[in-house]
Amino acid sequence: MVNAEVTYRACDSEYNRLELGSDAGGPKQEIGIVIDNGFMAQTIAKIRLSAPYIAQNTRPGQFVHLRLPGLEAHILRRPFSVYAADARNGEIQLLYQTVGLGTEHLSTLPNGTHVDLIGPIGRGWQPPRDAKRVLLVGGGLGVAPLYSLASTFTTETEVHLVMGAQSADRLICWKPFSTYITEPCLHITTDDGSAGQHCFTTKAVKDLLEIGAFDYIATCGPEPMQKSVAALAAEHQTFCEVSLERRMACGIGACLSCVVNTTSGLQRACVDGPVFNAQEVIW
Amino acid sequence: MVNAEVTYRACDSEYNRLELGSDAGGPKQEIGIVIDNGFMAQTIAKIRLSAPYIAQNTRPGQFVHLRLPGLEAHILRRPFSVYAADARNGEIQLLYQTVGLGTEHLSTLPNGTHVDLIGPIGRGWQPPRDAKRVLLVGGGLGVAPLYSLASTFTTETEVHLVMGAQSADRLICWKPFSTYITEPCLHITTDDGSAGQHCFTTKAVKDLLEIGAFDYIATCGPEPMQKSVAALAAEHQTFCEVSLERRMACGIGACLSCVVNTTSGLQRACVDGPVFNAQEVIW
Amino acid sequence: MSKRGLLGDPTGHSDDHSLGSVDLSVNLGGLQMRNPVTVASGTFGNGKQYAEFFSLDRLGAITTKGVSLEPWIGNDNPRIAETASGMLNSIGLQNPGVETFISEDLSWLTNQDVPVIVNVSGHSASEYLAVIERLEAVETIAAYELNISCPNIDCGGMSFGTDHQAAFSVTQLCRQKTGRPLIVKLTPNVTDIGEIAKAVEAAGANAISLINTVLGMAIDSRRRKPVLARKVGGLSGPAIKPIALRMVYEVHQQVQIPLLGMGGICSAEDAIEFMLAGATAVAIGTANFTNPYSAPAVVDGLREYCAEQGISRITELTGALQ
Amino acid sequence: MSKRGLLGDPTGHSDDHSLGSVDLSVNLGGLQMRNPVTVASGTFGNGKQYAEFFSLDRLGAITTKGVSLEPWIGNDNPRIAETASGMLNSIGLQNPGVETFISEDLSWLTNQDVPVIVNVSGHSASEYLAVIERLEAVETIAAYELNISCPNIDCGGMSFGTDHQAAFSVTQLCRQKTGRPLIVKLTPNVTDIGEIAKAVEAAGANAISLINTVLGMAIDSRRRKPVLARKVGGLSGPAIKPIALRMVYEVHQQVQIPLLGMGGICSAEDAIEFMLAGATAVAIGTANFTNPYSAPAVVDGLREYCAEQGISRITELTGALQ
Ligand SMILES: Cc1cc2nc3c(=O)[nH]c(=O)nc-3n(C[C@H](O)[C@H](O)[C@H](O)COP(=O)(O)OP(=O)(O)OC[C@H]3O[C@@H](n4cnc5c(N)ncnc54)[C@H](O)[C@@H]3O)c2cc1C
Ligand SMILES: Cc1cc2nc3c(=O)[nH]c(=O)nc-3n(C[C@H](O)[C@H](O)[C@H](O)COP(=O)(O)OP(=O)(O)OC[C@H]3O[C@@H](n4cnc5c(N)ncnc54)[C@H](O)[C@@H]3O)c2cc1C
Ligand SMILES: Cc1cc2nc3c(=O)[nH]c(=O)nc-3n(C[C@H](O)[C@H](O)[C@H](O)COP(=O)(O)O)c2cc1C
Ligand SMILES: Cc1cc2nc3c(=O)[nH]c(=O)nc-3n(C[C@H](O)[C@H](O)[C@H](O)COP(=O)(O)O)c2cc1C
Ligand code: FES
Ligand code: FES
Repeated sequence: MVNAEVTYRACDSEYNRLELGSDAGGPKQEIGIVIDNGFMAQTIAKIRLSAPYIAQNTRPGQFVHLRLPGLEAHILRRPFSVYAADARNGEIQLLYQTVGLGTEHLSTLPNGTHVDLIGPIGRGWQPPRDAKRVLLVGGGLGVAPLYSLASTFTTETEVHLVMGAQSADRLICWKPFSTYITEPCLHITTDDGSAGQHCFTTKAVKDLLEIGAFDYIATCGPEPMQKSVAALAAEHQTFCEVSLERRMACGIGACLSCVVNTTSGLQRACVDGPVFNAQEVIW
Repeated sequence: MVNAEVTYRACDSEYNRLELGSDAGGPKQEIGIVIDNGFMAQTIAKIRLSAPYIAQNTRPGQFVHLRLPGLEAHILRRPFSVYAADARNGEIQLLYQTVGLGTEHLSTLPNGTHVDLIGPIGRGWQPPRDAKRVLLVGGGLGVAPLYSLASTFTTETEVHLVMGAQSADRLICWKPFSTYITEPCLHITTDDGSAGQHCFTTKAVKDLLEIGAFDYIATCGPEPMQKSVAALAAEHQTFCEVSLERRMACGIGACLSCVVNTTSGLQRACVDGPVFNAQEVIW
Repeated sequence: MSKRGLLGDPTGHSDDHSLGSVDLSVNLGGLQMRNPVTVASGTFGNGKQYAEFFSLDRLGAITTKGVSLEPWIGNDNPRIAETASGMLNSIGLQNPGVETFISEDLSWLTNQDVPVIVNVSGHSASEYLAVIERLEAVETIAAYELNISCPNIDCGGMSFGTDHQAAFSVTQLCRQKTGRPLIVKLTPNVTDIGEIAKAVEAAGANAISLINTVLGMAIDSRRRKPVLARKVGGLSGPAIKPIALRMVYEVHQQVQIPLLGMGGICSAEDAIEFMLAGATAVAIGTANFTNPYSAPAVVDGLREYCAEQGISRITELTGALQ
Repeated sequence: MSKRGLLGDPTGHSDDHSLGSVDLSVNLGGLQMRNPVTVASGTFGNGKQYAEFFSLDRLGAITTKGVSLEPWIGNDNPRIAETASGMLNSIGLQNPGVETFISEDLSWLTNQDVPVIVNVSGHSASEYLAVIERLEAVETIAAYELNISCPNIDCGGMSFGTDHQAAFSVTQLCRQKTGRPLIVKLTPNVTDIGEIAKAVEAAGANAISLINTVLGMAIDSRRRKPVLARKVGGLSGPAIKPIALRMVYEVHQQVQIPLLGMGGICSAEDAIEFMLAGATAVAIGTANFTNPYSAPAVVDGLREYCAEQGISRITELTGALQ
């Protein structure tokens, strides 16, 4: 594991106490309290929770396993990447898309609701410590775990973000990213051309890779997209990490419901991932 | 069926549009809205709901079949007697005891919650139209369906109420009854003597029956108590009605889960009851 | 569950004309239904109670509660228990016997402009036969559903459904008595449902109903007693949907005759899952208790799903699992 | 579920001294347990993961995930699906094989001051035997649980558990190899669980585990596909509790050996229901996923229940249904 020592940007209030890849506190059960919850776009919402332990121990790329309060017949927890964590005020934020009954119910939780969380879980992003030029590629909600990753780079690193969605109304707000990423490094694509470039994210990635070399690529989003990005990275001999989604029961490495086929055998997305070295994944 | 024509007391704001035993509107599904909900005693709570159709059509002794909102794994409705119904403002009241998860959850519902009701259901009380002296006997929550019954008698009828509980802190508030029942006709008993007479309700009933004759006895509460009251009534050749509780699935007469053994065969507590002629019940 | 049902105001048909072009009709082994939705035997009384909530002609068929030759008094109380996402029942096929059934229930039901499937019970093969013989005299019956799967009576019932030879012979005997569509209802409480299904198909059944309830039990830990007077009962409701879907899927691969799927169906999505697994029609059971409008809401939802997904004939869905 | 578990702060044992006098220990066919609570195979990894949440010595025993002779890769993804009050899994007994299991998992686990029940799988009787032979060389194993009931592998597994003769012979062969307590785990997917139970008892099993998962299926109505890659899987969780209770109750009446009850247990009340039905000990499975503190919370709850009800030895509860 690369143990990156990073000096933080002045403006970076989040993750200021966290170290990439360090052995911060492991997963614990924590009852979070909803501070704020609401839609940002068509089917995309953000929930802010007070959860001090998780806020203080989360590394970028990790996730929480959330029990849906008040849905007693839904016995499984739901995994969500930690979008942002503020160690000082003990808050975390999750970005989520309403795709089913669980996430729809999540979007109705009023402030003050107690939410049973387990976190932080998983192997986070492991960018090389000396990366000078990095590329983050997020499709749809896949940008969620990239925001906190973006925050960890120093000003010496040139951070690019390709951010895609089906259409403008499903695009995650890119504004928060501008804290860490300068305008020309922000590349927006939509499948229907309603915002940014009219193409898939992979096309934008391809173009960027052809223009200049990167030391690191991190991607999250639909698996076919991640696979294509991984292939492009391989083509350009660039170290690339992917963040894979699997249906998860336990979320802590016990049940083997979430396995990913890798060159070193079956790995568990929850604890051996969700971030994997792209070249080790057997798609 | 006795079709009682009653003239109502001046002070009777509830049930003023209802006729005992008349063919008022049958059961419908109605979404009630919680107006007020809270504990009155140890484990006894009262919920007030806006439900105009049910409020206008309920006859004393009928019940509603309530779907527990937000308890998705609890698929069965819960039956509750209508304690009071105000046809004019479209409100009903239920008295309930927290005995299990469903009723405990019910006690947490905030004002404004939508509650799926089916009602009014069942055969209500059928007192003889010319009853001069009637005795109501309620054990525990069994007083719930007796309040609206009490309200239907004219001032020409002498209405007695025997009201029992295990202890003072489980006693339903008798104050509302004083609108319809004068103090000397109110007989309170507790099993432990912490309020009223230190005896079971049946003892009080026995004493009353020995002192003077009644034209009608209506009882609700634990089944052994109802059985004893029925036996005393039979001894004194008094017309007696009981209100029986059974586990109910459909609540509308379709599933046969709630049967009561009677001299005319198996009857459904939900639609053939819950009020039965005591002499017809095979205990 | 359609919003309409939840708001307690599901008046009349879904009259959205953009949905008009979807053909919902199905043929269940000779029984022509205007849509694939019926109700599960024993959960709908004989229709009268639910007719207070909606017009029964909105459904594809009505299935009556089980009827036997003589009156049956059923089991002692308590007869039901709630379980997680389900319920147990041990009604025990209480019914007034075939004569009273014909004179009281059937005569009303056959005026409702909806095909009637009569669910038939017996303690012995000869009782099943006697009921069918008697019912043959009634013109208005659309089909029979042979219940060889009730877990709630001591002899008969389930014992026919757990042995493929017994299932074969009772089906064959009934087959010889009637030209009407004969649906045989199977129990899930078996090691190999396919074996039983093939037996009743070979015996001449026109369709198979799947599933009856799953044997279960509930215990009151405080009182240290079984909740049901009969101790064990039949589990139904959403909890058993995965079991039912698996059996429909498995049987669909092993027989040619159409299937009537049931077990925990609450919504149109549930119904579609059963059709994809191989059901031609579906029955709504326990969901009626939770929401009396469940069955017509499923019909409306099926129409919407088909319109949305560009399906012109709902029969396309049967077995269309990818 | 104890409040403590819900609040994520269940530190250490319940140290209320008024509860101290309750004797929670049980003997499961020769396996001495300090309390009747173990975990269900496959739901608890090999303990390490949950040891981050609580000390494993709070439980009566730990049951490992299924181990086979060679490494098994299990089934394709998706391997799980959520259902109403339950879940389906088709993990397919993925495991690294008995050698790696011994060197990696077992060596850690046997230092946790808790008896270890090793769950054994095989495709054939000789594979079961080979695993047991290898495990006999390891001193720290407290008991074996023979899984003849997994619905998630094609040959072997469940096929032994659905046929009483096969169940008898595999049990007998294993019995001849070991003097350790031998628990045989049965599948609920059978017509007559009592018949299988009697067969394994006759073959020398010291105890019986009931139940493994119920065969089920989930379908995605939009994508028109099964949710699981393997299409069918095993249903577990609260949904199946009534089925499990019924089987424990039935088997308890037919065999003399003790039972390890499981299927949907989430709380101490659930555990007591299983004991009343006839279980000597219980296992917590799917509930671990919902709440990682489920198992110790059940232990605490059992202690409280006994104290409340004036029960001095928990063994009094076994089969104490009225
Ligand atoms: C490590 C990880 C991080 C994630 N981060 C985010 C995030 O930041 N924002 C976000 O919106 N979503 C995220 N997801 C996906 C999210 O977990 C699902 O969208 C959510 O569980 C859907 O729940 P539901 O009840 O609405 O859907 P349903 O379809 O009703 O869920 C049914 C079951 O399927 C599982 N499931 C459904 N979709 C997915 C999925 N895509 N991945 C894994 N399991 C799924 C559910 O957990 C549940 O067990 C993440 C998934 C993983 C594995
Ligand atoms: C006609 C009728 C009128 C009633 N009126 C009232 C009333 O006015 N106030 C009041 O407090 N209670 C009343 N009850 C009892 C009330 O329905 C139960 O207390 C309630 O259903 C318990 O639900 P639970 O989820 O808290 O308990 P649980 O024990 O968890 O319920 C489990 C199941 O058992 C059923 N059940 C439990 N107790 C009873 C019972 N005593 N009678 C029938 N079914 C039961 C539930 O409906 C449910 O299906 C009435 C019952 C009937 C049949
Ligand atoms: C209260 C009740 C009574 C039932 N009575 C019968 C019956 O008389 N005949 C029959 O074949 N099935 C009977 N069943 C089984 C149902 O028809 C159906 O097969 C089963 O409940 C599964 O469907 P569900 O989960 O939608 O309820 C009954 C079920 C319930 C819940
Ligand atoms: C994810 C998962 C994996 C399982 N793996 C095994 C296994 O390896 N061996 C086994 O005998 N049972 C296995 N089971 C079955 C459980 O041990 C248990 O019998 C079943 O889940 C019922 O209990 P529950 O409802 O409490 O989960 C597994 C169950 C689940 C949910
Ligand atoms: S979710 Fe259980 S091992 Fe990953
Ligand atoms: S509750 Fe269904 S008939 Fe009475």
